[in-house]
Amino acid sequence: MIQAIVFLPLIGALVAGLFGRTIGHKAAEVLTTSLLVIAAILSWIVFIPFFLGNAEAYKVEIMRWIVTGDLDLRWILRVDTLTAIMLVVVNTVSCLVHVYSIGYMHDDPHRARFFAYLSLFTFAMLMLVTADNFLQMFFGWEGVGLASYLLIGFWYKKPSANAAAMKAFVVNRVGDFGFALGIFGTFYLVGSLGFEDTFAALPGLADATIPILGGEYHALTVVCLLLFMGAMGKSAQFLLHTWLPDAMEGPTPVSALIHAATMVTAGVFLVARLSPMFEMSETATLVIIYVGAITAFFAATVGLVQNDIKRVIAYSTCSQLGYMFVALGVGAYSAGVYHLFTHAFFKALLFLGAGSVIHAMHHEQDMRNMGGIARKIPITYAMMIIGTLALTGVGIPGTMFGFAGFFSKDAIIEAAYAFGGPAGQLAFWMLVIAALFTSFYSWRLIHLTFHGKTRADQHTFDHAHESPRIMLVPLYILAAGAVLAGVVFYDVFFGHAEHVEHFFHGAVVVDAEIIDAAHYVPFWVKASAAMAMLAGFVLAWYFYIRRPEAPRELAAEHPGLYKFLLNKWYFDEIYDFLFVRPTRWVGQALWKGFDDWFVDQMLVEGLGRRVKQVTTQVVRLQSGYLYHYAFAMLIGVAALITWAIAAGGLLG
Amino acid sequence: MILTDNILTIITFLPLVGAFFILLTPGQDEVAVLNIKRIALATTFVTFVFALLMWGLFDPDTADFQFVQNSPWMGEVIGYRMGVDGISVLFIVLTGLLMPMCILASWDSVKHRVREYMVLFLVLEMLMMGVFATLDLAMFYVFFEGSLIPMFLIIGIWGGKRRIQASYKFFFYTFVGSVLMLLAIMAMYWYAGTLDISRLLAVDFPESMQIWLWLAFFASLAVKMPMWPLHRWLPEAHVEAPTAGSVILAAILLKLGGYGFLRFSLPMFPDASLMFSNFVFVLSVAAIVITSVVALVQTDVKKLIAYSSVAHMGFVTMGIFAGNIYGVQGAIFQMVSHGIVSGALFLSVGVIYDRMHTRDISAYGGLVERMPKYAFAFMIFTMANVGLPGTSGFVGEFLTLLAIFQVNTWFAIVATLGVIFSACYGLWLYRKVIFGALEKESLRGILDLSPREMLTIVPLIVLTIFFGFYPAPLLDTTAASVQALVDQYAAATGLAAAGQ
Amino acid sequence: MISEFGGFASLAPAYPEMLVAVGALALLMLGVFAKREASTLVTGMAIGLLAAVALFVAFQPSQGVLFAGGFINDEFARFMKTLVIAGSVFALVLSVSNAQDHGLNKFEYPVLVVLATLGMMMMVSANDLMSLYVGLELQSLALYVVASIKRDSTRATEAGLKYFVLGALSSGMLLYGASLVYGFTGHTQLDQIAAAAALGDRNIGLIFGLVFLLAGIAFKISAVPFHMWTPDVYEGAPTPVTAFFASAPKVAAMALLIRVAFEAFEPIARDWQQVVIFLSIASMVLASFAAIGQNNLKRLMAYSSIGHIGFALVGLSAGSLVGVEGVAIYMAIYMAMTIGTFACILALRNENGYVRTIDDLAGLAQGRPFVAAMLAMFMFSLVGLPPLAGFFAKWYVFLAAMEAQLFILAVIGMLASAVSAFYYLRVVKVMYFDEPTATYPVPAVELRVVMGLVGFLVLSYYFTVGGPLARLAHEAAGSLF
Amino acid sequence: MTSVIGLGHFLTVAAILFTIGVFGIFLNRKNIIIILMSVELILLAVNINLVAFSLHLNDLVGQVFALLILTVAAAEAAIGLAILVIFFRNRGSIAVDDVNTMRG
Amino acid sequence: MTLPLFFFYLFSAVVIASALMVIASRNAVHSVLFLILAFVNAAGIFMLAGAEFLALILIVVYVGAVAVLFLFVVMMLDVDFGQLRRGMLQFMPVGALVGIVLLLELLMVAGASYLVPEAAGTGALPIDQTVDNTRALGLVLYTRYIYLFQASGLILLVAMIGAIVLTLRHKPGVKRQDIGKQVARDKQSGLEIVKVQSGKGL
Repeated sequence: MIQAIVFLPLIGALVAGLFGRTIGHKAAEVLTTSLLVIAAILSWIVFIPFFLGNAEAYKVEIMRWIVTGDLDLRWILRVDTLTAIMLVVVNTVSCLVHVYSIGYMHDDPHRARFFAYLSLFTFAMLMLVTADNFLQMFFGWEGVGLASYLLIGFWYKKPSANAAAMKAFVVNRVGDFGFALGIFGTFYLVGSLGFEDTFAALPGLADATIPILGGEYHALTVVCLLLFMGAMGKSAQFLLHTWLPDAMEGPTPVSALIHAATMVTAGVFLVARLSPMFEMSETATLVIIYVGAITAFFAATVGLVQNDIKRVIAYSTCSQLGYMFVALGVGAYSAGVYHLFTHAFFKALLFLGAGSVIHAMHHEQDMRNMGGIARKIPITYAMMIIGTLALTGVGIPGTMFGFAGFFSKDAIIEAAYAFGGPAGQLAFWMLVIAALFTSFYSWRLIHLTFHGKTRADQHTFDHAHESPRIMLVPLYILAAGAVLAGVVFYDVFFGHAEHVEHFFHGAVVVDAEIIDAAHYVPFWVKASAAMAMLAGFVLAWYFYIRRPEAPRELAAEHPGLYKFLLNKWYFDEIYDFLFVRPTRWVGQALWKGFDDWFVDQMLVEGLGRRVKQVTTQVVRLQSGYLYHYAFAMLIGVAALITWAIAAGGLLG
Repeated sequence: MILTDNILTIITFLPLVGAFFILLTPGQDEVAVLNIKRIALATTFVTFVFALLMWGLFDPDTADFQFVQNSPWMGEVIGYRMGVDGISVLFIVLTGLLMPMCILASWDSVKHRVREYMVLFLVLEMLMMGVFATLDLAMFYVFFEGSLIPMFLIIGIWGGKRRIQASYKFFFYTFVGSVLMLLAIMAMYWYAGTLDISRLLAVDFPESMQIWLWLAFFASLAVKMPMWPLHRWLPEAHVEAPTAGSVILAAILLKLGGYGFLRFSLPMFPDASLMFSNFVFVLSVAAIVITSVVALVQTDVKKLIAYSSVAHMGFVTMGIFAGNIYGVQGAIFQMVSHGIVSGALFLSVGVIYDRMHTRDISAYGGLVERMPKYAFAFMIFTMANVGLPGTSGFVGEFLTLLAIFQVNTWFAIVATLGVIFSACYGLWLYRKVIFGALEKESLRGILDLSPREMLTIVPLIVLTIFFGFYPAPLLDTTAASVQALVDQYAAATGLAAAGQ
Repeated sequence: MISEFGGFASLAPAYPEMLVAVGALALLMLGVFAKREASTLVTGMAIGLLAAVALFVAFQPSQGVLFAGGFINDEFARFMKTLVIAGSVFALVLSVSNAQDHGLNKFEYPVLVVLATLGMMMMVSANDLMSLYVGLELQSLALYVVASIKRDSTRATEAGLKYFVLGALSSGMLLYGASLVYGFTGHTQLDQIAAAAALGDRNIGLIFGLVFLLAGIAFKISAVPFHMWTPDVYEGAPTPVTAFFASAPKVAAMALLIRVAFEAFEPIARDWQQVVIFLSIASMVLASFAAIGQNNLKRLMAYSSIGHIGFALVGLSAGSLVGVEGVAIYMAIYMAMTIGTFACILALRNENGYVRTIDDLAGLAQGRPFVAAMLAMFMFSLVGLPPLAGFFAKWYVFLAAMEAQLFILAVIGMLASAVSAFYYLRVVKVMYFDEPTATYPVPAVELRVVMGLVGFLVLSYYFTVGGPLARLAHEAAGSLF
Repeated sequence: MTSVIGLGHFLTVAAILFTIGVFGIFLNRKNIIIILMSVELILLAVNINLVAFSLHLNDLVGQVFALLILTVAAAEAAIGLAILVIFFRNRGSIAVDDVNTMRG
Repeated sequence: MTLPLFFFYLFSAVVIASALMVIASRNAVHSVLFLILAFVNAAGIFMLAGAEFLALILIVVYVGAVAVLFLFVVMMLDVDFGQLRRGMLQFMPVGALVGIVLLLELLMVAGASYLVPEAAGTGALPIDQTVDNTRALGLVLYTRYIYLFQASGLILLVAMIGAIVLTLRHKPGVKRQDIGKQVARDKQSGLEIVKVQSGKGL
């Protein structure tokens, strides 16, 4: 069964990709989508026993991969609770996105290719989540990167899409650089790359050190940080986040699938999967907390002022991923996974809803050119509202009433508070502020898009229309998820520690202490998120409904801050200045300066010139004059005799 | 059995038979030219079949030399000795594989002096086969150095505008380096009393001698690899050579250097190898980083790929001198994989060069519009070049990096930076050539891959992917020999053998 | 004294020389008394005579010392003589076509070549300073004449004059050296010189004699700095004559040098090794650099021969059996390559005359592919690239140098050979990479045969002659130790 | 037989003659005829050497050698002068300075 | 000073002086004449060394043939020697340096002249005092040295061939005697009878 889940998408991808032209677009769409539907259903079939707590983790070996020396890497599909959760998330969202895309990409001349890419992505993601060793995970890791690259650059004629695709791949590669080193480090320490071998070896490595960059450091800290670097890249965490907003150049379903629900959560998955390892290093977990908190905060600030509907959601994603990492960092792995799980639904919903809006507005993405279309597309509007409610975490604190985001997000905030210490405190406040911002920009999005007077040109506005059913059905399903995913699964993810432990069954570390502590935080902590959410809502209402001119005034009052936020803290510019330009400059210098000038002209051609000079001199000796020749002979004989005397030591 | 006893001789000298028949083919007209091409193709193909057959008969469980022929000849010094072990067998198969593709790639693009062209290629094949098949050190040199002649002519006659400088540069870089190796070979003969490689492997050279021998071999092999900063001949040679020439250069000739390191430097001069390993690492890492950065700013398709070859060879040298089984296995794998991938890349460049007659990156753009099959193939090879898992390019890179990490984390970290740069230049090239809008008028009529081109490229795609997912056939073939090599190295240098 | 003469049969080791001498006289008579058109006939007969003698030498078993120690025939002499005669035969063959152009349509030419060959055979077999001198002079005088035999040509006579004057000077030096050697050892016979030299300490007079003697011989093999005549003479002399100069006399003089060095001066080997190393390095380096500046093919070949002598001397410097073996093989291969190259040059003749400069060869590969292929192969072989014969030549001499631990010499030699590749490649480059400028008609059949034969041997050296030649050279060298 | 005249005397004379011969080549670089005569002087020096050694070694070989040299030198002179004559015919001069149509 | 020594010095002085004049005189004819003088004196030195035959041969062959040949060529070529001597001293310094170095080194040999003691007196061909010099040479020349003798003959032959092939010209307008032709002449070919009509010319 697990083989079917993993390889059905691959089959779909291969058929659609290689023979898409032969079998036609329709067939390609239908084939890939139906295969995904089967896979999704199978995933749930796999998941439910785990949910019910009566399934054991198991592994299926496909074939050998890199086997040499002690290195024994095989293609193995590993199924445990964490995997099962991910299978469900990935396949459900993927299958819905497939369905949705049938409608969304209806007019595109390269649909078959698109579906091939989607399925290929799904396959890679599944390989990632079913990995039994680091390298297979790395395979999936890079595989989703490739698929992401292809999908972002799907509209290859747009230079911006190409640039964004490349940026995504390269920035991810920066993360992978760390990931790869982490793998090497693990192998250095453990001598194996299997997860189980690694975990088994951990106790002996608690005090191990690793020589790196000239010093000896705590081995597991180093390795965990390196691995986390990979996670940062893939999950668009602070410093390596720049690719994610640009990735919105891709078709919207792609954003929903890859850049919201699945791929970007791979980093979270990685840390969760390796939770026993991260548990061994306090430094690493602290770093994760800080990075996560800063990301949550930073992305939320940037999200406040973005005008592109998808970019807002993208920054939101970035921010939410920060939440998840905080959860992981404080040791509440299950909470992180929980948020991952719920986030997948509502964020996919938001993206697909946004897609529906864009579809309705004839591919207009700038919210400044929207407004007041709630009546035109009521279903989409409703769905977006549900998504927003879930994202902002609407719910009643202390009770079991609330949207999906309410449970998972609160769990994280509580866990952060419970973790305590400077890191916990900082994270807690950052997350609360981020929750405020989240609420603000989410409602800002709703207001700008749907409410008020329209700013769209009349033609577009008039022709705005609800999406076809094939696009709406996925929205319904996701909306259901956005509403229910929180409450239904609260117990297994963040209920009683025993339940959680039972559910995960060792797939991730379940720290009962922190879960319990989180459950017993003061009420104001529990309510803080809700308060922040409410405050954000009110602010948004004030700024965009009550006094629509207020934002402009505020921006005019603080132009520096506004520009700073609008330009995303100037990260792109800084990176361009710090890395891109110097690299190109160094490249030019090395090429023209070292290779062409120094090696070629100075050394090689210089040698050639010197040879020519010597030749000229030597040839001049051959003057054609007989007596010169005789001189040469006589001088030669005299020299030889002199040398014979000297060398023979006859005189001394 | 006559076949197994002589199979290496057959593989090595079969191309000469083909060359002989080509010389005998009368006439200069089209029929004759077609016949010449057919003979060349048939010869290389049959050679490949024999190479495959040999691989099939090869026993991967032993580290001994197989299919050995050993007869004294030319006095007592130089003998006729043939044999392969796990380290060399794959290169023979690789050579056999790529030659028919080269012939096919030249089918239409080479229009004048076809007879000479085909003869030179067959001679080249013979020499390359000989390098890997011979077990006599002097004959190794003979084949190694002999390959200069046909390659010099191929670049010089059928090359591009600056072909003469390129051919000269190719020749002199390689020649100057290798003459020192020749002297080292002689010195080894006087010390060991034999040139039989299988016996030399057991000789324990004194350490002071090892240093000189190692340096002399290094002078030759490092140029051939090429290692930074001795790489300057490569971009020019690649750029100017005809497509098939570039393919052979990148896919096989560069591997002679790595093969030499594996065959001689590591096992025969272990102390010196250990002593110089940091030096090699520095150069390798420099190659990986520096040439990658240089590749980033290239404006010529072939030059970019050529620079990337230098970077990839950096992984090979690094892996070899890491001296553990992962490094050596990875290096061999990387060489084979790079043979397939870079060969394929040059074939791909040849495809568009044949159509547009320019290698300027800026002359292209949006090819995917007109050439989807081509775009697909190019994507696969680019990704393999970038080292994406699931392609053969990944396995070698991974193993060599894994190996170097065991030895020295500094080098490992800097070398791993290479994966970032390779992504940069690889994707940049792809974006400029394949993606974008098809704006250039000249490109509007460009045609997608012809069936003949498909015939050359599809097998390489299949192999690239296949070995990416299932490298076992290659790794298993080499395992026993590499294990023996690594054990010997560890024993000689007193290192704990990693990966035991 | 008469009793030393043990009947005609006892002269068996010298039969080849006697045959050549008598044959030369007969050819001379034939030429004088025949009517017109005698030159071709005499040339043909000379070729036949020499070829027969070559076979005779190659297969004659009788060895020994004759004429009161003045003449020796051993394995070494046989090997070298075979080479020398073969060189003369090929040189004569090359002169057949278009003899008119070269002023070689005189019957005296083959006769002089035969006499020069006789002189060379005497050099190879010389076992006494006197017979050495006589052989050398017999050869030299004939060569002086042959060099300027195209007497209406300014260049040829200038070449002859330069050759003669410098040759006479070198003879003077050689004789001065010989007189000192004689005076300080009391003997002129090589083995007795060695015996005497072994008795005393290193004697300054003896060493002076040695140096002068070596200088005289160095002139004949055109080692730097006694090489200055070579480029001019090669350029000025008619091309077939140049081919002759570049082949057989070099071998004979080298044989002479080896014999003198090993038979007479073995006890003071270190002293002559120094000199030989000096000559070797100077020749290799100077020739490599000077040749780069050449555009004239014959001058190029002159520098090439200087350089190759330098390489051959590397083997001699080793002062060992392997070294001598290497030199023997080197000379054989060198001669083959030279003959082949000159055959190619002679094959290229059109209405404007013979090919003179390298530039005249432009695009030859398209007009005359066979000639171009052969010439290219000889060039690669002269570079010393495997698997061609030239590589194996270098292999043996450098092998010897490495055994003798002459590392610096070996490295310099190798680098010089890398530099030398520059000018050989230029010929290939012009032929193959450039566009054709001139057309050449089909060359004469004998030239094609020579090219093909030599080309085949050069190409297939490893598989055909390599083994037997190595064995013969080993035996030849062995007879000196 | 021991001579009253020491070997050194002879050798000194020969050495001086040899040097004069060599020097003559430098001094008369333009005149080939005198260069040829200088070569004859060198040969004379050699002959004096040989005869002196013959005397002091009480060995006839030196004289035989000298005899040979005389013979050969005569032949050599004949050839040399013949070449000189044809050279003169072609060029109308024997100045060595002119002998440089080939160089480099 | 004994008489032989005196004569030795005399001859030596004249030889060296005339050798100097050979290379230094302005006129080539003078040089040849000085060369002859040098040879004659060298013959004297040979006499003193007991090599009478060589001495006489030197005079006969060298003075009688070689030197005359030189003289003949010098006269025949009619060269402007004055012009040839210009710039004569240009290379004096280098020449002098090399010459002096060479001379010093050669004198070192003469000064250090001692024979390998063991070698002395064991020559291949000890001089028999009872046989006069010419006879002694004659005894070995055709027996022991027959090889060299014959080879010398060949050398002379080469010189002859060479001189002829290089210099002999069959100029068209020059009448030569051809004995065979003269003998073969008969009246048919040599005589033509022409009937001459009277009163008319031919």
